Amino acid sequence: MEGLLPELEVIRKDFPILERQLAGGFPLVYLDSANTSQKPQVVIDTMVDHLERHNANISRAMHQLGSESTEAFEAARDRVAAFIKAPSRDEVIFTKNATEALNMVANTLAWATAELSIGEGDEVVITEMEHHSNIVPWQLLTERKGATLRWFGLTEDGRLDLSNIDELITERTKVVSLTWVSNMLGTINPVAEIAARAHAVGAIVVVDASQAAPQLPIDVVASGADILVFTGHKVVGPTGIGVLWGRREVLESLPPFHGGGEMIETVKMARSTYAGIPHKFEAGTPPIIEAIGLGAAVDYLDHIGLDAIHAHEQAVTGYALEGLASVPGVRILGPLDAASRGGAISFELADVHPHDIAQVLDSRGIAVRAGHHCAKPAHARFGVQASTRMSSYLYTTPAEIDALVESLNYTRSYFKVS
Amino acid sequence: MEGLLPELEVIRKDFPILERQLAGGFPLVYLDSANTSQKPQVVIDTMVDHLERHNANISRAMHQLGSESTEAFEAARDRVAAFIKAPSRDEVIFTKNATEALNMVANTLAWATAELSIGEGDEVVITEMEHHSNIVPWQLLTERKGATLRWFGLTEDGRLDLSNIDELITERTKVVSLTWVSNMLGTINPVAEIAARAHAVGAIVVVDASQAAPQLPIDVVASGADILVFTGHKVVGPTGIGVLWGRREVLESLPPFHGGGEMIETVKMARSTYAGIPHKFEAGTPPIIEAIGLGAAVDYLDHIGLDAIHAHEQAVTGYALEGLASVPGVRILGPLDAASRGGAISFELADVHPHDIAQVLDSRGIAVRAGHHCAKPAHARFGVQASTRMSSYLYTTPAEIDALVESLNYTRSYFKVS
Amino acid sequence: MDLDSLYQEIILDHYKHPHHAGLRDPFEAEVHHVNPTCGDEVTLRVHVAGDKVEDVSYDALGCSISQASASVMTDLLIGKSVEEAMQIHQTFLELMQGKGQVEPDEDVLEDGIAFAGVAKFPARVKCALLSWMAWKDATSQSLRSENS
Amino acid sequence: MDLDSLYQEIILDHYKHPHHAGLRDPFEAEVHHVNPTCGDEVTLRVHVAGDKVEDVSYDALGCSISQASASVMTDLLIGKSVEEAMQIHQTFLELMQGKGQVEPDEDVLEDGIAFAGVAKFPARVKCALLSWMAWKDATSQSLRSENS
Ligand SMILES: Cc1ncc(COP(=O)(O)O)c(C=O)c1O
Ligand SMILES: Cc1ncc(COP(=O)(O)O)c(C=O)c1O
Repeated sequence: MEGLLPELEVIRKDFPILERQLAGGFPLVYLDSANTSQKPQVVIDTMVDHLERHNANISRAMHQLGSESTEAFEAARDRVAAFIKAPSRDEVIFTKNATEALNMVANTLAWATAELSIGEGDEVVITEMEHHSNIVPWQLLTERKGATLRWFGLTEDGRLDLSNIDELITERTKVVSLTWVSNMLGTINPVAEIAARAHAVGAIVVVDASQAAPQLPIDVVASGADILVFTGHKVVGPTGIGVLWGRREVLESLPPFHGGGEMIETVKMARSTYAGIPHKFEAGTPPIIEAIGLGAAVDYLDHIGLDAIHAHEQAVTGYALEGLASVPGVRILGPLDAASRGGAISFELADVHPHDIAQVLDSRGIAVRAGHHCAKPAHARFGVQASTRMSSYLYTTPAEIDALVESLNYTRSYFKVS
Repeated sequence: MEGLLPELEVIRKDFPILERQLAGGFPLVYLDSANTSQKPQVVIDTMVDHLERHNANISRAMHQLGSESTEAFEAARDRVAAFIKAPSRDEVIFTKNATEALNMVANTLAWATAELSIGEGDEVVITEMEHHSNIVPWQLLTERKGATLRWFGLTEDGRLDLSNIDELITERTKVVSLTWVSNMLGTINPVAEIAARAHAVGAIVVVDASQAAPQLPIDVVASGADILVFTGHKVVGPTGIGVLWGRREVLESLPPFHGGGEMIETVKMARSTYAGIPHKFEAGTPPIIEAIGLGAAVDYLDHIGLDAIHAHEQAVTGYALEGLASVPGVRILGPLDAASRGGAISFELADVHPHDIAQVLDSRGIAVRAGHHCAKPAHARFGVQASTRMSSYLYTTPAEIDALVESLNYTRSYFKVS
Repeated sequence: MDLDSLYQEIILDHYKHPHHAGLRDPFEAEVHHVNPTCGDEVTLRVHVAGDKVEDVSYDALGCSISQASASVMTDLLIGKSVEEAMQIHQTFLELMQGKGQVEPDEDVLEDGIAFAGVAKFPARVKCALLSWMAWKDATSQSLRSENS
Repeated sequence: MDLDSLYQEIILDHYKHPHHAGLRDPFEAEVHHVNPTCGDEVTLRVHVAGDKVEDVSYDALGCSISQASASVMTDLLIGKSVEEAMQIHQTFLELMQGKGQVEPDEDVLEDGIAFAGVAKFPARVKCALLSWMAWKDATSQSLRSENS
């Protein structure tokens, strides 16, 4: 099959969990990577080595372990900066996950003054295909500040409906926040194009790259984003770590987020002054081991090459779309051509509920997700309450897709669907 | 020496980093545990096992790995609940660290309504010995809401000056937030007593147990706290994880913190409803591996016993206080009797700057902290700009204290102090 | 993974042909419960007269387990005294939370014993309990409003 | 850890007997810089006349490295043209950021070459640079206000 990673079997050996046998002796077929990715040995080993030999708190510690820890942590920042082509390492802020990063933006905007302040008459624009983590923070912000939340609708085939963009993005718009790749529909959105429209009216653009970062080469400047976020555990890194990149001018005009150690310049009881970026936004002991693990993770991906990973994802996705279409009663939600989508495919199977599908698949070792995938509004848009989602990644083989398709047919017969 | 852990040599074997050789062939003498603690093998192994065999996202995943991951994560919540004697596991919320936990309280109070709302005329009371992470969030809150920040001063010997408690804690007081054990002075504060006074005027009490949790048996109810926080990396757990415990009624009356996946009941584009505690405060993919590591960490501590650990710390601290007193020119900041303090000892050495002390100690393998230890106001109170801090933990031996004392004498001669 | 122990014939029958489905009048309380993790929903009404569960009606969206559970529940509870119904609720709860170690009592649970297998699938226990929790909530509300 | 390469005699001399210490008039700009991680502080004033660094005066709180560095800096910069001073600043910066790989030029840095050893101690580089950064900041401010 064209586009597959040439060394696929070697790559699979990097992921210890892929050797896992599940109940009934079934080998693991992990098709839930949009939920969280598996971790290569090098990421695990890097974290263990740090814990066993170099562990210390950073910045503040002057001793040898402290220097080693600080250097490893800051080297991770350099690696992440390179991964997303950030113009400056200082623009890379470590967060807990993508959710915290998005909330950091919404929360600091709530207290921002001058240019960035948001109030009555101002509008925030999102889309109907956002993950809850890119909806709820904006609901909270607009509710609390008396501003208005608006959103792009979706077309029948699961793309953004841009037909009313002139009505949506106006001089009232202060923020446009949208996902680069949908975690439910798979759709890849034209972020640069929308960003240009937003910038024309003076709005800032927040891009949720949680599903893009694992799959597409990212160039933050070319993306048009003012702020771009992603989460570590979906890019073969650990949990507990996410990234917020922001243009220096935007980050410098936002007030601090959390107050505490490391984000200060000086503290008196009556008032404090704050450090420059990135530290201003990294209060407290950061996720040190996690950042170091993330550094190893993005290095791993860069080493294989995001172009090659993207090609692999497209090949597997194309093959899966074909395979799913061969199962009677399957309806795919989202674009049908692999070229314009990421590797998450949500679908319905007539007369079987997604939980029941997932359960039968699980009994055969196949891990998929069933439910609303934290995208209830997008499900509501298509009149479905829940769906089944398979999501591949760089370790996924065509044989695993075959197993999925075969098991979906088995599911139909198990539930006696005619 | 009385009070030392009987199996000290066995315990030290649990910590791989203690075998580390530093530059010049010196063995590591780690006296920076108040900054971050070292990790036993069992914590590291638990995390690795999860990453290599069970990794999956939680709650949302219906497959076997998902169930294993969810069970391990929720079991960690049970362990933490037992560790602090929480009346209900639902009252235990996982955060990124203590700093995030404290900011979560200050931030949700900023948007709270009814009883808990804070505005002009209201007061928040802290103390002059707080870590910056328990100062800056309250400065931000009171500034933003037009409320007033007040604080307890300190006595000459480094205790809270409670002489004006009646003036400080009044019917205007909405929140009293204080540290249980000072990270700089070592002082153990009478939290239950102060909590009783705060409750008498209807204020809520926030206890920063970041330095208490590693050293003292904790019973959240007996502590008198309404909210109590601590950080994972100081209790032999990983970075990237902290704990906020809150009384159910308080947590239920606070608005949600971050918006996103897992904290919702249902989401529509126009508005959302939220899940019950603890999920309401855990938006997004939580630090899964980190929570699981923390579970193993508190189990490890519980297995040794917090009473035994506390006795060990007191024995080592007493020995260290004596040893330090024997070095000419040493001035200890904080209480001088081991019984009323934790295991962090900050001191000055006449005519040598703390950085230079730390540097000489480091050249002999001894890791201490030099600077303001994120407690600038407490330093200012004692007229010092920086100090040197040694902090012991359950793996610290009297021989390590001897090495410190000897090296301080060497430092004096190196800098030709007469 | 013994699928058949989960998907007993009784369960699949109730799923395909649910009893007492639909929302009916009269009722004293109506609740809407959601399983936040998967999105399963149930709207449920109770009609309590004196001490008796006169009717339980519902509109459920969800998987076979959650739908069959609602159906079985209405069979069990309608016509019982509130006290008996609460007792049955408790027995079902214990079965579900028993991790597969609790022996179901057919005299009390009737078709409900088919859910014994569900207790071995932790991720599905919430599905089986959704409508039962909704019923308890609605019944408490109806009793509270009666007493006030 | 070669302590002696860090704590050269020259450094300890400047530490014990700092040159040009104290805050003096006249000055065009005063800045206060802090090393947030350790708390070292310096208040620094510059007096620039025409193109010349007429005076640099300071009040510094901090370790031997940071204090000695301020002392050495004033020796090097006072009396130079702003352009020359900036050039020296750049040379010192390169030495400090060179991780111990840069060979110091005694003709340019004079006593400053004693800091070559500091470059091998990443945690101490900030100490050595504190007053230099403050000087650059203050000088830029004075030039800006002159041009406006
Ligand atoms: C008393 C006290 N409070 C709060 C903190 C903050 O903990 P963290 O940096 O893990 O958020 C610390 C440690 O740094 C501390 O010692
Ligand atoms: C598009 C998108 N945005 C945001 C998130 C939230 O990521 P996290 O849960 O790691 O914060 C996810 C994944 O869950 C996602 O797929």
